[in-house]
Amino acid sequence: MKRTVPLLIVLVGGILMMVQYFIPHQVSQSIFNYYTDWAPIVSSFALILGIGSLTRVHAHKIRRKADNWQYSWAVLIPLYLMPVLGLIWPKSMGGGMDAPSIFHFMYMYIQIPIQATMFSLLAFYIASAAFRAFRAKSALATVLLLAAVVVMLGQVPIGELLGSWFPKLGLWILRYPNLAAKRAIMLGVGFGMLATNLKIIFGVERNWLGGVGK
Amino acid sequence: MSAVSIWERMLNIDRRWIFLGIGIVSVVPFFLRFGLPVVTTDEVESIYNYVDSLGSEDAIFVSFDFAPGTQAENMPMAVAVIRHAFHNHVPVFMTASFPIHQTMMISAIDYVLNPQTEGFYQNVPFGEWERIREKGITDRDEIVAAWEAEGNELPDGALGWAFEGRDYALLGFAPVFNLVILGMTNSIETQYPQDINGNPTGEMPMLHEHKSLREVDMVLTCSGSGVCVWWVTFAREKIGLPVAFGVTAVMATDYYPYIQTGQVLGQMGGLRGAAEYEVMLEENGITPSTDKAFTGMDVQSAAHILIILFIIIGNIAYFAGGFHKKRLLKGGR
Amino acid sequence: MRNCWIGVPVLGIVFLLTSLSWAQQSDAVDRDMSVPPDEVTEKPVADDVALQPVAERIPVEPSRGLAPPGAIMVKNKENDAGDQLVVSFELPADTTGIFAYRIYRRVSGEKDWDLVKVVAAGEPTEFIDGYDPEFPVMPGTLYEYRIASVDPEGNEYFGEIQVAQETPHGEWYHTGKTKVLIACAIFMGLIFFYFNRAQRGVKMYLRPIAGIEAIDEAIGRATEMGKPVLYVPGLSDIADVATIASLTILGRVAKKVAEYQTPLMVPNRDPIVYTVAEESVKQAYLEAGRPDAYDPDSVFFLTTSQFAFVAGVNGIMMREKPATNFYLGMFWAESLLLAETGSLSGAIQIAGTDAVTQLPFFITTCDYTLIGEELYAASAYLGQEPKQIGALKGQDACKAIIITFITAALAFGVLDLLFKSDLVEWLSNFLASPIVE
Amino acid sequence: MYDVIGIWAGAFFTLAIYSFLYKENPIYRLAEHLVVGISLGYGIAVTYSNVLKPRLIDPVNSGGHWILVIPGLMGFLYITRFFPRISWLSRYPIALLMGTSMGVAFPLTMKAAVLRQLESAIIPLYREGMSWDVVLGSVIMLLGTLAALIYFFFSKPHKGPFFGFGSRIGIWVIMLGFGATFGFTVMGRISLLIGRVQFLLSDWLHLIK
Repeated sequence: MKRTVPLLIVLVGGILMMVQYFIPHQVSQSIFNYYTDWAPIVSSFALILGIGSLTRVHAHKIRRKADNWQYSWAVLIPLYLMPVLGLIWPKSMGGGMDAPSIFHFMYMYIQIPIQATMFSLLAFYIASAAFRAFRAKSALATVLLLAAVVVMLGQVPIGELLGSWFPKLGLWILRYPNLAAKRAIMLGVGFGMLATNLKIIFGVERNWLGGVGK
Repeated sequence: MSAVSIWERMLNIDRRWIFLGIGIVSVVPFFLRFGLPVVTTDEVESIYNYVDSLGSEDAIFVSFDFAPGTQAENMPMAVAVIRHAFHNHVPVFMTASFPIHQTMMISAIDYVLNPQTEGFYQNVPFGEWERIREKGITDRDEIVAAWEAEGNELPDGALGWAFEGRDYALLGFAPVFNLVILGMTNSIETQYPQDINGNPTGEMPMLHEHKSLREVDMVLTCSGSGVCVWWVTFAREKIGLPVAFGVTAVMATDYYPYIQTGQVLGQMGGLRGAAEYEVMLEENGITPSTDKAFTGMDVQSAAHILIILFIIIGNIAYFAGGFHKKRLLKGGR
Repeated sequence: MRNCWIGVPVLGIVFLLTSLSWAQQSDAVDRDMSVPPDEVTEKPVADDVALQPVAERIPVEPSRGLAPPGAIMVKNKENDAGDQLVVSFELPADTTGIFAYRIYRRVSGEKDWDLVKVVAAGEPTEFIDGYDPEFPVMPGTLYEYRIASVDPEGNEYFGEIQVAQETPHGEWYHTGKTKVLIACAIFMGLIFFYFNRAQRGVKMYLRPIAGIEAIDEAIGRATEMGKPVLYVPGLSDIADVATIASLTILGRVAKKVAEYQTPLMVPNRDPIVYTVAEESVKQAYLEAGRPDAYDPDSVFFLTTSQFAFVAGVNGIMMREKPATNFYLGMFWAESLLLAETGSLSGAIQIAGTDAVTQLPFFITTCDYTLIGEELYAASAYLGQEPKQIGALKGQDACKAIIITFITAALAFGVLDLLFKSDLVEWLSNFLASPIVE
Repeated sequence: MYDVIGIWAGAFFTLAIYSFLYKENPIYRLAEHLVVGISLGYGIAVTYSNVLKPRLIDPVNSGGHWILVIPGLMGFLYITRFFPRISWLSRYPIALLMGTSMGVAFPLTMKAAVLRQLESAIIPLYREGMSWDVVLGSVIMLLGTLAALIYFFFSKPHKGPFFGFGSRIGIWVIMLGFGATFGFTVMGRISLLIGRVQFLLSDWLHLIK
């Protein structure tokens, strides 16, 4: 029951969906439609596990008065407040999900700016990573460095001032050697994925059940 | 000994100096415009020429398919094309593929209609020119004449009027957007009975003249994700609607094949693509000046140069300090 | 005996080539039947107008009305679920004044007509009905069609009602997918062949991968420094192969960590991945004989939002200062945010992902990087289970097939150049998987 | 008013995140913890209103779609995680998800990652009218793909003229590609920063138009 049934579900489900791909008939289509309808429903329940984990970790911190435990309130309060405000709270008192509402405000003016700013940190990090990594330590590192510099210059107007061949060279590297590398990696990755798919369907790889052994 | 320590210090320079450098070069060009020349490319020129060939009897769609994250790249594209269309009196339908994308749509049209903007268009909300519509005036020149006959005057600095319902319609977001595109190939009004302000689209002159996507001449999808492909699959492949892409720089190479196969009219890739369009608008006197993307390109140039300088400094320090002879630094690849 | 493995891919290629050439023929027939719409645009108009003997049979109305369209042909569409019909009609002899054609459909015997399609004058007269979700075509139903010529004012001039010649029905095999089927069969065959060999105890060589060998060393370093190990199992869900590979490695890492009694932190972005990771780590502590040392807060869920997750992990890195960071699994733009912060905090970092666009950032910021397939291979390396190694061997055999094809393309390319043959084109047509969706 | 307060809040949290570049600090810590809580809370509300309500609750309530109770119950099994004695039940929904998604992925991966890639790898080296850089590119592309594939051979030692030389060329090609991708991405990342700078200078401080 604990291991055999899940492995059986995987086997049957896997083979069913694999065969389904080759059958355009309406019976097979309706199986696929069931899958696309059901999968989001089943997986959305998993969010409860996440809420449970986050709550437990931060409740522990607060109880143990661990380092920075005060900040745990900054996690827990909005975590429970957001769904209440968005779904239950009356609209007349700033509830609901559409603007203007507290829910919308928290999303639009706190979450979105923080996420966008987090994303934009990449501009800084890409510069410092380039500084530290692009050193001609070896022939290989030099290749990496030169390719990066040529493509980088080819992208901006200033590269064109250096010569019209410059952007072209950058584009050439992107279009040919870069594509060759990408294609080889993708082919390798493709085979790896296929093998893993098979290993899971046929129960060779059982890691996802949790635990390495029994 | 002290010479080595200088090189060593340079190699292990505090990262925060690099951060500061990037921070400075990303702010300064906004105040001191260098205006480095941007050379236009075929992919953008083909969009420009196509929009330029349209007139008041045609119509275009501008689809907002990006989130605030890629706003800097996608927004100027949409703004440039909208201003170009307004200049030629081409009606513009605006849609959004997700709720958050609709906020992008609103800020784009706000920017174009805002009197603070250099070269803005004076907004005439749908309700305000109801009398003119009721008289049955549909021709755009006659609408303007009737409106100005009522005593309205174009403010200083405005490039023209923008009649809501005749020059633009804010259709906004509707759920399951790929099916919405499909539905609009039959009728725009059934998919969007109302615009985002609650105005009935059925009463809009531009929807009388352009009932479905078949009667529309182009769609520009400003996209930060794969949504742009929806327009190709559901509109271009189904009814042959010309599609133009406005995509982020990172996506540009991935979508290049669509241009080669002719499925896409043209493509603006990242800030650079938008800057090219702005340059063409300015050169042809459609806008008085270039806009945010062009300034952004100065930042790009400066940042790229700075990063390359950092790399050069790093390498000088590395070799001058003799580190290439030792294996001091961490291993790995 | 050692070289006999090369025979398998060679046999595979022979099989593939013969079966592909067979599939090629059946595809060729397929393609002829469904002419791509773009190519029809001009022809039928000209043809139909030119040779239109049927037109004489159509009674031309004496009034100034338009000529209605001619015969309607309704065919079942191949390779569908029975929810589409291929409809074509003949243009009237005289198309002057016609603005468009409106095609109406109803279930045979019902009263109301649905307008299912408008074809502008000059557009192809063949189309696929049933694409519009508002007016679906039901399998096994008999439909009737009628088509009207429309003038610019919107007046309709109807032709005769035509009962569909065929009812829509679904097929049990998609003839356009034969190549995928053959490729799948060959792949499965190879993998199972090597599973078998491996189980029979045939020893197989694996080349060393630096990143995998460094894992133990990296954990050891954290132990010496008395600092925690951070393990990020990627940001994707459990169905992502990279995540599964990562969870396998997590099991090994956790076992080592348990033996060394080093603290472990595993932040998660997907709730299901979190539960599986938790179970894996718990099990690893049990196997290491230290179930008591397991801290339930060590594996935890953060949030589903990508950059909020990064904000959280970056904060943890700068506060807890782990000595060793593992980033194994699927990563997107956050790869550099994580790895650069980690290097700022002074950790030794081992990364691995199959995301081609993110690999450059891991390569430049991490000490060791598992490139693409190496990540999947890691679980076989660490576990040394015979079946896993057998699967690796099977993958290699498949790569050998690909290499043979590309070598052939190269050789044919040179031959093309010298003798003006079209071998490469033949080969690429040979492989081209038909685009039938 | 709503928007003005919003922009000030947005600016505050933008600067809070940027302060991390200098040093980890209490303001960043606050922003970090808040965004974790808010984003998950938002996720819950959106999952309910975009998935559970329209796909499960509304159809079942309106009657007729009772079959949807099955995935609903399946989903509920996740919750057995909280009860150690029956927690193994939560493997059922995971197994369902795993099996089906692996099965769906198998033929699609074969088509997209293998057949398509192979198909587009096989290109003519020379056609009339091709410029020399395209011809050179095609040759490099074929040889490069070949070499990089050899690098990914696990069951052969990277020695000898074929595997040894091939894999060494392979890693060169891979590094060239990585360098190019790195350089190519810089522009997009700087654009993200420009977006935030525009927000701060224009929307918040009104210093630039």
